[in-house]
Amino acid sequence: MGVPDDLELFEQMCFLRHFEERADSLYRQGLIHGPVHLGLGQEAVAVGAASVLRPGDYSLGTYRGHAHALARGAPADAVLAELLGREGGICGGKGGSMHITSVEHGYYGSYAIVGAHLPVACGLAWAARIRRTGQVTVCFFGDGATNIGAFHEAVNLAAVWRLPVVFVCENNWYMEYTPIGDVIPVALPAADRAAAYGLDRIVVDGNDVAAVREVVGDAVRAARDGHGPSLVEAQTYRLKGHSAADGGAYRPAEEVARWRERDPLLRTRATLTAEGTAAGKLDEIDARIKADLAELARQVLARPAPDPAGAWTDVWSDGSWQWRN
Amino acid sequence: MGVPDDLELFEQMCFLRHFEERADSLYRQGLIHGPVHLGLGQEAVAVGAASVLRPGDYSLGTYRGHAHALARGAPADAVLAELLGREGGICGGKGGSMHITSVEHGYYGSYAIVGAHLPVACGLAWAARIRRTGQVTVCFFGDGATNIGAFHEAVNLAAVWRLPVVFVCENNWYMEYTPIGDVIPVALPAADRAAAYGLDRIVVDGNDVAAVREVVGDAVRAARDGHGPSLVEAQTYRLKGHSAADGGAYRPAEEVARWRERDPLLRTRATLTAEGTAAGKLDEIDARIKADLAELARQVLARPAPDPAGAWTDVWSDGSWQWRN
Amino acid sequence: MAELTYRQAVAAALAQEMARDDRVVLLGEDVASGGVFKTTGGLRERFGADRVWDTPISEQAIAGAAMGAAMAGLRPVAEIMFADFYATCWDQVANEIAKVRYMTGGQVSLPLVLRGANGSGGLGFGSQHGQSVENWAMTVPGLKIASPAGPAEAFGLLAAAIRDDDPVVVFEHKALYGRKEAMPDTGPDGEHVLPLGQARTVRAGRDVTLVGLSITVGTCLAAADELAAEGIEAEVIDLRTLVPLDAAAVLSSVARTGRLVVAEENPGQLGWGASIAAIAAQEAFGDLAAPVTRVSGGNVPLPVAASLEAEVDVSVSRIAGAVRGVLGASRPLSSTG
Amino acid sequence: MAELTYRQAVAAALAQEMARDDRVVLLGEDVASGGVFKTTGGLRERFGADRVWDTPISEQAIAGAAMGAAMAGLRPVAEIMFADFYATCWDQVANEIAKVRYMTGGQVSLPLVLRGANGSGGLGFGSQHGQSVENWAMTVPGLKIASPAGPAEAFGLLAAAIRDDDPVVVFEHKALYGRKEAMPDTGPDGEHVLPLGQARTVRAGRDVTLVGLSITVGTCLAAADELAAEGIEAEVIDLRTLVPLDAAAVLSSVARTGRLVVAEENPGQLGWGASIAAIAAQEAFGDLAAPVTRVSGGNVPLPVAASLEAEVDVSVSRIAGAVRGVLGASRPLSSTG
Ligand SMILES: Cc1ncc(C[n+]2csc(CCOP(=O)(O)OP(=O)(O)O)c2C)c(N)n1
Ligand SMILES: Cc1ncc(C[n+]2csc(CCOP(=O)(O)OP(=O)(O)O)c2C)c(N)n1
Ligand SMILES: [Mg+2]
Ligand SMILES: [Mg+2]
Repeated sequence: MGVPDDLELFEQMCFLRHFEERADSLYRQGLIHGPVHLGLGQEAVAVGAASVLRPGDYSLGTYRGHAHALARGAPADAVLAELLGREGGICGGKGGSMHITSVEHGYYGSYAIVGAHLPVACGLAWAARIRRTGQVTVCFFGDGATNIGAFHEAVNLAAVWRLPVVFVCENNWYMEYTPIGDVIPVALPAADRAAAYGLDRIVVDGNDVAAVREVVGDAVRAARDGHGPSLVEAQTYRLKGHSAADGGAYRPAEEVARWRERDPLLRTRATLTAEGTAAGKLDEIDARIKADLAELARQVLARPAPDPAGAWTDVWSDGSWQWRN
Repeated sequence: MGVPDDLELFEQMCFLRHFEERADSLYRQGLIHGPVHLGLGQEAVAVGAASVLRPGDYSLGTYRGHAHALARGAPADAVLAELLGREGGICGGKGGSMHITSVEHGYYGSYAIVGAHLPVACGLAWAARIRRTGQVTVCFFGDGATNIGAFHEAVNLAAVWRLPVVFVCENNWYMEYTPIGDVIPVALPAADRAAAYGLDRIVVDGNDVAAVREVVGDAVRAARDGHGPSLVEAQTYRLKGHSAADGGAYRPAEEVARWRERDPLLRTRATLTAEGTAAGKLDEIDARIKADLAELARQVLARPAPDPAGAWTDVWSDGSWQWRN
Repeated sequence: MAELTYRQAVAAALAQEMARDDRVVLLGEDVASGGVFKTTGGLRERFGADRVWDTPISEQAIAGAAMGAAMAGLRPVAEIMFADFYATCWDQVANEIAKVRYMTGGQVSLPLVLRGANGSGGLGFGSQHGQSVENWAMTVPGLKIASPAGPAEAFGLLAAAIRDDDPVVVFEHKALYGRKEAMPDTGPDGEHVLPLGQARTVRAGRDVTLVGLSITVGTCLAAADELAAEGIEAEVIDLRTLVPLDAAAVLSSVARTGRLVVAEENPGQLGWGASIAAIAAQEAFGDLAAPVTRVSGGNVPLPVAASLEAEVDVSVSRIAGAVRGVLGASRPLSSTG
Repeated sequence: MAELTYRQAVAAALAQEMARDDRVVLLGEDVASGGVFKTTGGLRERFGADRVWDTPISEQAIAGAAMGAAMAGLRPVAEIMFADFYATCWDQVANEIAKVRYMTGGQVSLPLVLRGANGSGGLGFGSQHGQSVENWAMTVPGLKIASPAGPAEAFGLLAAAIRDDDPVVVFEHKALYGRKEAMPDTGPDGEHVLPLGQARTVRAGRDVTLVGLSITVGTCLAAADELAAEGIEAEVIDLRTLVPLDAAAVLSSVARTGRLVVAEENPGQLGWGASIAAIAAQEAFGDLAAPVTRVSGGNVPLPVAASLEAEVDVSVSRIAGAVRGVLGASRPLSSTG
């Protein structure tokens, strides 16, 4: 299996973009029950990182995890059904937008409590190390997560045990409404902490999908080859608010404008056209994906809600929920 | 109030040494209910740091905290009564060896859960900062504590809020039975993490009381002057096991022997005699303190056990324990 | 006083207490800009940066800083955004804050408040943002626990919590933040403050005692309305605080009605309702004419899809059904009291 | 099988399961050198460094690593040295481990065990190392909970926990580690393994049902001996596991005795005993001849001095006293069953 080329990466990013734009509009129509956190503008991280993973590798993300699940191959209809509370949701309607998981595709979950999944990533990587399977674990999280204890314990354990795990911090410069610079005592939330765990300082332009592919690719290779963990800081920006309910008004307009210019899709489009791909072809891809997702949304919305009986399954491995006789 | 001179520091260390030797022997006689953790060999850290604090300053320590309480002036009889479960215990028998507190002397407690008191130290320092009182907080903890999440969250918050707090890591090279080098990915548990919080790398010989006085003194002054927190690594060694119940057999004999030569009491004694103090005078001090503590132990042992009714006080501020009518 | 929403009541109580006592300081994530539930809006502007502090995402540091500041004599109010996140600082809450006064033999006081958004209420927040976790707090001696059922309660109980010299955990219900009602003046100088440890009878009735807390008080009232149409008169009690617990109010009601149904949003496996039921089974045994019955949140982690969530949340029909069951299973009262 | 102490039984159960299934791996602080309670002695030497892993002091990382490894198909056993320390990783335990199967719609299994030293038992460990915290775990759906009362139980329940496909928290009692007894063979091939969710009647009696768990089973037995001398025949039930709970065993005993006393070491404010009492008050109401009575650990953080500790710990005399009270307060059975 080869590493995907720029056009494939473009197409994937396009897909994530339109998926999330669609989710945003469904949310605004009141069709999504519960909160939704969009990764619009951060697609290059998910796509670039996923492009260097093999089937069987593990990845994990946050409540802002649609892109990470889809980039590993989670079926869009099942993810959308999960968001919309329809039959066939990827977690049966029990996870919702914040808890997308697709074990079949190696995506071991989106986690809604900041930092909580970094220790879990250690465990997946630990299993791979014990069994010498060569599987690598990639764990995505935000800049704000670098301040919580679980981050520290997990990166430290990974370094002590030399685990095959790559921690990817998506530094989008905000934790909810607060600029990250207000709540860290260093310049860069992840990179400036790496040395505390004996790790290299790695920074990558998170809006440049090719750069992410290369830098995360190196880290994944190192992990696979037994050289232990890495901590990568991918610098990016979310184009919308913290959640779909947030307008993001606390951000200076010039800042948003500056980052709009660095939109990862525009960047890759520019690379591709410079390399000779016709702009029309890219437009076509874009239009096709957009239409496909509109159609998909229609189909999923036509499904019924999950059977209430499903609320009572999956607590225990025998399928039941009973805790007593 | 001047900073104490070397002879005073020697005398204080002698006091801690004999206090803990006495506690060790009482434990061996089965006279102490519950665990006891001795700081034998680490006296220079407690004494050197306390020597630069003012009344009103705050300090906090761990379950290995007898020395830190006594160094601030906590009355030895009340501490001993707490250990022995006799009337007049400094916490009324509700704390025991692991939870010595003497608010009157600015010692805001020994904490038995690793790392838990670092956030609390932030709070004391935060109050001082808000009220601009010039009070400084000094928080002692072990090398092993640098791996727990609370350490990270606390040092980080202190740096972000520029709190007047000095974190003093007593690196005695072991977390219980495990050499610290086995469970950290850097060479020095605290010093190699300081940069992650934008702090200076500060290492001091923790068996040299004068050096501790100087280095912690600088950090305390900086905190008092509004320059924010410091993280100091004081390198030392515990001469006995992790707790009084542990023989410490996991440590190489040569290692123990090497550190015995660096015993802080021997070091200060050497300094003092080199400066002209008669060895006989030092021996006299030593013998007097030893005898005083033997006598104190006899007195405290003669006291009755605390009245059982005391188990039902101090849950709430009105003195009661009732949670319902 | 004016009509306020529950969230405005929280902000107004904070403002009242901050104006009254300059030792009251706030800390938490995003609190300076008003908080994600908009419960701290305007406070930084009004009281200044020394009174309202934004923190990193560091719940242990938040809870610990509150503890340390309280020991030093301030009266901090820490926001833990979602009550589910108490798990990330449970050591500070359960092992330190709850115990330090006792462990030190009374040397320190902790006049602090932890507050945040609790509960499901059908908003789709799921298992990690939608739990009701009063039961976590109730397992730990040394914490007071308030859980307001409406705007006036939210105001008065929070004000009381801030004035109390012990640590109080206030569980605000996220599904109630939008509810509006008029604030009665209850204190001197027109201040609004309620006692901790005093339940409130929100509806009188002779046939059965319904005990609720927070969001289930409203559910109990709606069930009582439904039952009234059938000629069943339910008495509804809002506990307001779990610790201190006004057990006497429950017991005296049960002495009159002979029947008890407890409605709790937390899972029943070990919910606070078990404690109420156990007290009644022990102390009101002679008064009981029917089995003590509990209606609890589903004993599952909370699902998100609306159809599933409705299935497990406490509902009017489940409470009303429980009451009908209790009345059907009743025997004649054994005592004449 | 040989006579083993409780701590040896733990080590032997680990060895039995590690030999049987190479997916079983251990992690925790100091476990490689045998553990501070000497429950993992010799396992690193016997099974190798890939099966027994020392960790830094990082309970969140320990619990999380266990979870991740379990998702990947291993069967990790994590030692959390003192059960009080679950507070430092409560988010991993209560919000992640307990819920992830459900939240993912059953996509993952978590065959993992968390185990550690729980309880007071008069050893002077105080409020941060001596608590009984089964009640913490019982507030959270999705965790199985075992609490062995003796060496044979410690062996058999731990083996069962390791074989179970769901997360199990095993509370070992630190005051029982030194107790010794013979191990019966209960499984095929001479293995020792007990079912989860099956209570054990340790003494039969007609007058009152005493329900205990872990250390209080022995206290109940001692109380039963004392009462027998007065002609009172107490039935003693060891619950063994709180989840799954063998409520049927309790209910059927109460159906015969008409009286229930529950003895729990955790504080009563919201202890597991409340759940048992509430179940009886609801489902055995017609069988009860007397108030359901609970004997709980003092509702205070645990003191250290021996005289204070003895005052708050559950004791034989408090249990026996409760039984006498229950018998005194009894009315004739209302049913003929
Ligand atoms: C432990 C915890 N504290 C607080 C929150 C609430 N919260 C959700 S997202 C978020 C900000 C996270 O910022 P960052 O890590 O930078 O990720 P981003 O949202 O920018 O992707 C916060 C505070 C949470 N989910 N978990
Ligand atoms: C959260 C937590 N985990 C584990 C323990 C058990 N424990 C007590 S002391 C200790 C070692 C601490 O080592 P270090 O921080 O170096 O301090 P030292 O004992 O050497 O002074 C451990 C693991 C604890 N008390 N708290
Ligand atoms: Mg961010
Ligand atoms: Mg150490």
